Amino acid sequence: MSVESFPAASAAPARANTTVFHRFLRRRMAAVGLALVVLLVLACALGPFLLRHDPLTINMRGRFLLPFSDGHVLGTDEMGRDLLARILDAGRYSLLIGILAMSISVFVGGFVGIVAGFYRGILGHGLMRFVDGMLCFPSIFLLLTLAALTSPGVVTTTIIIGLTAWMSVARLVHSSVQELCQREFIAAARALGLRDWRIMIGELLPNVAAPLCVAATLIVARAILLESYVSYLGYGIQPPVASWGNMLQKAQQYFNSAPWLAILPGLMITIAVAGFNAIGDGLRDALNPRGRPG
Amino acid sequence: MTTPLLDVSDLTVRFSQDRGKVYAVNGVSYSLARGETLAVVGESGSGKSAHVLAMPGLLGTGRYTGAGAAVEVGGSAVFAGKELIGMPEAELRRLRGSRIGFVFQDPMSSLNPVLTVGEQIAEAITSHGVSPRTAEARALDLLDIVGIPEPRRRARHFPHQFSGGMRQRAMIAIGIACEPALLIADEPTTALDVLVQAQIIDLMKDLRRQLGMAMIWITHDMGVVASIADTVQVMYGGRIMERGPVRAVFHDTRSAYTWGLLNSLPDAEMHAPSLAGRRPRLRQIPGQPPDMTQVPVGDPFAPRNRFATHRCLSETPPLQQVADGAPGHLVAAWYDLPQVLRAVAHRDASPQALTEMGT
Amino acid sequence: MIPSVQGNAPDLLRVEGLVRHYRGDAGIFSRHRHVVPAVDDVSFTIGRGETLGLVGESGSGKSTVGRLIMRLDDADAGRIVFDGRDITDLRGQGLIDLRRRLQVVFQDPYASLNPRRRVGDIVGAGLRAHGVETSQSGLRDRVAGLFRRVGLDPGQLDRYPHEFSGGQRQRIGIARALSLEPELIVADEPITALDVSIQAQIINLLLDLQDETGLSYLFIAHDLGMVRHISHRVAVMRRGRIVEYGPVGAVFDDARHPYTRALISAIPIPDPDREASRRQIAGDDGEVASDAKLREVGRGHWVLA
Amino acid sequence: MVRRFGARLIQSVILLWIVSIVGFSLLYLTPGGPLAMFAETPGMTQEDVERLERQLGLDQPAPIQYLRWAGGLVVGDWGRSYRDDSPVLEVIGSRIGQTFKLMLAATAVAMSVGLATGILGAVRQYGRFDRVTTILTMIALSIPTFWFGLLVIYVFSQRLGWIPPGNAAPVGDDSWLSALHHLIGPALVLGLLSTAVWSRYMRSAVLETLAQDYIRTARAKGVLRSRLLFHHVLRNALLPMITLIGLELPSLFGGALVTETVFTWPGMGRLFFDSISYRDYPVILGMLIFSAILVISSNLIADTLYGVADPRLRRR
Repeated sequence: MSVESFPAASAAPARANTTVFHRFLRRRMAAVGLALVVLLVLACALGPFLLRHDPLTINMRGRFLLPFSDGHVLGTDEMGRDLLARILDAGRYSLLIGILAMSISVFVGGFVGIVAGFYRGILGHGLMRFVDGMLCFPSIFLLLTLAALTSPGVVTTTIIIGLTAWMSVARLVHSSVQELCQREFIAAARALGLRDWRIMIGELLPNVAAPLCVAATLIVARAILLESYVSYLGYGIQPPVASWGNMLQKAQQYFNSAPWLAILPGLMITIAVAGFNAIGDGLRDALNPRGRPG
Repeated sequence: MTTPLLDVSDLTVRFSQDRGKVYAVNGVSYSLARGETLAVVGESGSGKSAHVLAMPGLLGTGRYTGAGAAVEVGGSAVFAGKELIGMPEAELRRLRGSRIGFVFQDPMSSLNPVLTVGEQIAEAITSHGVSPRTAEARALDLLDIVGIPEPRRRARHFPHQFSGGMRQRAMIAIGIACEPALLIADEPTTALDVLVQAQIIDLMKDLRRQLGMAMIWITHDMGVVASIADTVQVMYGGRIMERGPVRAVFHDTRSAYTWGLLNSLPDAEMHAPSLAGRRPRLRQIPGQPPDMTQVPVGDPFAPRNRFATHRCLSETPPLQQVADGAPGHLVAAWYDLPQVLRAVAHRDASPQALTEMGT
Repeated sequence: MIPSVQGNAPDLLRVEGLVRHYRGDAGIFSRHRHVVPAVDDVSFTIGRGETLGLVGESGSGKSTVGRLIMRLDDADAGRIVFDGRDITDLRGQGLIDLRRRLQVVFQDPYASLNPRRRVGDIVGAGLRAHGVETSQSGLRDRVAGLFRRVGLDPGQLDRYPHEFSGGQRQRIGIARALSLEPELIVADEPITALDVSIQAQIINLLLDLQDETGLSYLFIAHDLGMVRHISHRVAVMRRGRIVEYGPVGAVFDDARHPYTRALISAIPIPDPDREASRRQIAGDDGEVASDAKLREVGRGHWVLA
Repeated sequence: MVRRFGARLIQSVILLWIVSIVGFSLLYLTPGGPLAMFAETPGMTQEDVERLERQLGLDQPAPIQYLRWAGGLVVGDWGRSYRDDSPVLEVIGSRIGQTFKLMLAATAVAMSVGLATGILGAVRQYGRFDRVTTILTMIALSIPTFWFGLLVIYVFSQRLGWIPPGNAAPVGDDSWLSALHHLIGPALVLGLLSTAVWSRYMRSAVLETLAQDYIRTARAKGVLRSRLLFHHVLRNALLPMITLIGLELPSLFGGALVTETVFTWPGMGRLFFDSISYRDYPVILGMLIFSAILVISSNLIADTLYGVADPRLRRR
């Protein structure tokens, strides 16, 4: 039989020289976002070990110190606590809650999306109608109602945020699974006699991993925002545990006399959220390279 | 000899993209006379579309293109005495649609879904300084010319209300709206079924005769080439492999690639259906299409050509007049195909040996 | 009455009165409207080691027939009998077992391979799922063997589909179909998406495999030249119905249905001289009468009238 | 067209039904239940609580309670507030006007600025304007609305004194000028996020349209650049924007809630906070359902408009 020459076969289009990561780093905003997030995570994780000040030490004689005074780089708050130490400590909770809430969302949303996309009958329709229904409520309404009616704390806040943010993931995964199921490789898998769970895990999951990663980073950003808001209103993280949101709650009162107390935590939220948003955007662009010559 | 309508010399096209450079067209030179129909044949990635669309600036050099790939076009293309490469967009715009018309492959995606067909045809005319009223009347005439019944009613319809064949007729009406000197048709029948394809080919032949326009018809189908072309130009790896009058290229083939293409097609005569016994095989071209991201070296077809010499692999053959061939019959090859084929036939003494040209 | 040629040998596949209708609107929940061709009263047989070519234009329903036989879609009426067993309503384990004997090769070599899996895993997926080969090394050997059979380098098992060209991908698709050693392969436009110079390679490969193993093909295509080359018998479909059906020679050289004749006459011939003398027959646009039946006009040659 | 609308109407009704079940069970399942508030009130005996439970029908099984409540929902009886016993619909009705005013003003800002920047950014993709707007929209999407509101109040009200620090209007002053003056701050704060969303959507819609084959056809016809942009690109790119109005509504509504708390705006947001701190279940539930109805109906309207605007859907 006719066997083609192998040298020619191995000369097939090679495009391994640029990976997704390379394309990602080429987007300047994405690279900056990644740098910001890495920096922030490192600072929050390691900072408290390196700082001289403890975030909880109260010093009533050193209240409302301006930044760069008396060894307090960012000044002190209304109880004389070092603001930098507090911000980094609060960042641990804010970032952790963001990431954990995202994990819940991605798991629930991914599961519902894949199942609903694969089984298009009553099950799929029913699940997606439920998702649509949940999405009709403004998420802040839902979140605050749940937060107000349960006992506040780190765990509940995380779970509640996770459970009110999964619907968008489900919708995204659902539409991408539906599109994948139109493609012939899924028909091929069925024709081979693969069982449903094998198709969902082995064939579909690897293909929705990319959009799922994008969604995950964007949801971390949203979770951080939501947490800050709920805590700001007093329904989220409770003192003495600090989060960027509940730091703002107190600082609001001293806006006129000590504006840095309100400005700095808000800035941290903005930076963290922008960082994750930029990573998400960059990933999306890097994973869908457009502009192939026709 | 009169001046040609289009004179292309050493045209190159490169795409820069995330994955690196694509060497799409690598030095293409030819000329096209007024009223001549040139068929450009090749496979995907041969540069057949890229080189033609690059000349009038439809390959991403303009501002409103949205193409992610950056395009570099080099060389020269003189159309009716004017150099197209490097011409300002405003001037190119005046040429496009008036002196150079276009028909594209997929009439569904090539027509604007939210504008009526009549509007889209009239627009081709108003864009070149004709009043809307005159243009509308002309649009109705054009619909009639391209064989769309009830032009007045159909002009008010949107593209999705047309069938595939009708849409391509509307596309042709746009292409010929200003009676261009050159019509560029980029695979105009590839997306169509064979019966509709036959109708569209007939229509284009009629129009060519009526309007006396030159045509560049890009295709991958040798059958379509045989039915419409005066001149054929076979492209591979961004280069012209062979070029000449249609009969010369089909009956006195000089490029191993052209020869391979023609012989890989099934032939009604070689078939004898039966369940028993070995059925004849097609004469396949071995190997895979070239990788266009590599800097081109030598004859691009050499890796798949069993007649290739060492020279073919390292040195690019120029496109030259075939010594004993018809006037205008050019080939880019270091080997002499008829002689090689004779030698092979003599050695193997049976044409069956040619079945698997590459083994 | 089901048309059949090989009267003596039992048919491997027998399709009787297959019907599939798609609603214009896929239910009140869907925003998408599907205008999908219907299949209307389609019957044919395929013998062992035989190739039946199924030709028609886009929208004729030919690909739907392939999906119905593959049981990737359910028929509204009619019967599909495979090796004497009615598989029309087969479900569960029975359907999974059937997959070993009935395989498919798809049109688009880019969409038919999972872009996130290594080609070796793609080809070995069926073997693993059916427990044919459980050991890792045994599986690898078998997949390597399959690669060699379809003309691929077994050293490339660990690559991803995007590292291959269109023709090579189609070979991978064929290797996957062969992996379970099926008796029938439904080839749904397997060469349509390929370059001309690659099409012949794939056709030759399919012919080689048929000679080696005696498998049967349902070869679905719109390229009449290729169908004529590869098929023993041909069925011509139009608007969901078979209008002509019979041995290749009879259908192509002695076409009786006006649609078949128009179709054959419309193909451009790759030869300027013969092309110049080709006479085109106008196609009929008449509706197919709903009570029209296939009638035998020659030995095994049937025409809708 | 009519069929499409009918189908969408049925879908919306089904969605509403799901929404009512979700909303009801959400509140029903929360720990403590509706009476937790009363149980904590000093002076309330166990008997009092039980009597109240019977009075409000809370001793019935959940499905019965749901059916009663849902039945009332359909006929316009949304229950009574625990606080002052006034009908829920009336309570909501008294506040919704202010919230609508705020949302409308913010949307006007968002659409005009967002669409314009989106179009300009796309037309000159990767140009200086595009780079700057891309960064600005990214920041706008990332700023916590309430914090931005605080900053605006601090800078423009307390430092510069340009705008009032809050509220819709001072008591006794109902001139439209004063109302407008009070609206500027909250409308800008609320509009910022939507502006970014509109800008990004518009940009990507224009970019996608620019990559279409029919744009190449238009260029091949020699169409003037201005006509190409307005006639071909925008006509197509603006179509999907219609549905964005409906899609953006939930986040706009939520944003309004946040903005209102910062600017002490007397709208739904304040009502909501008062209600959750008082555990005023009928009002909370009423507001959840009300917002969902708003979202569903605006999606229905947007979808219908889309069907009218897109010729591919108009006929058939």
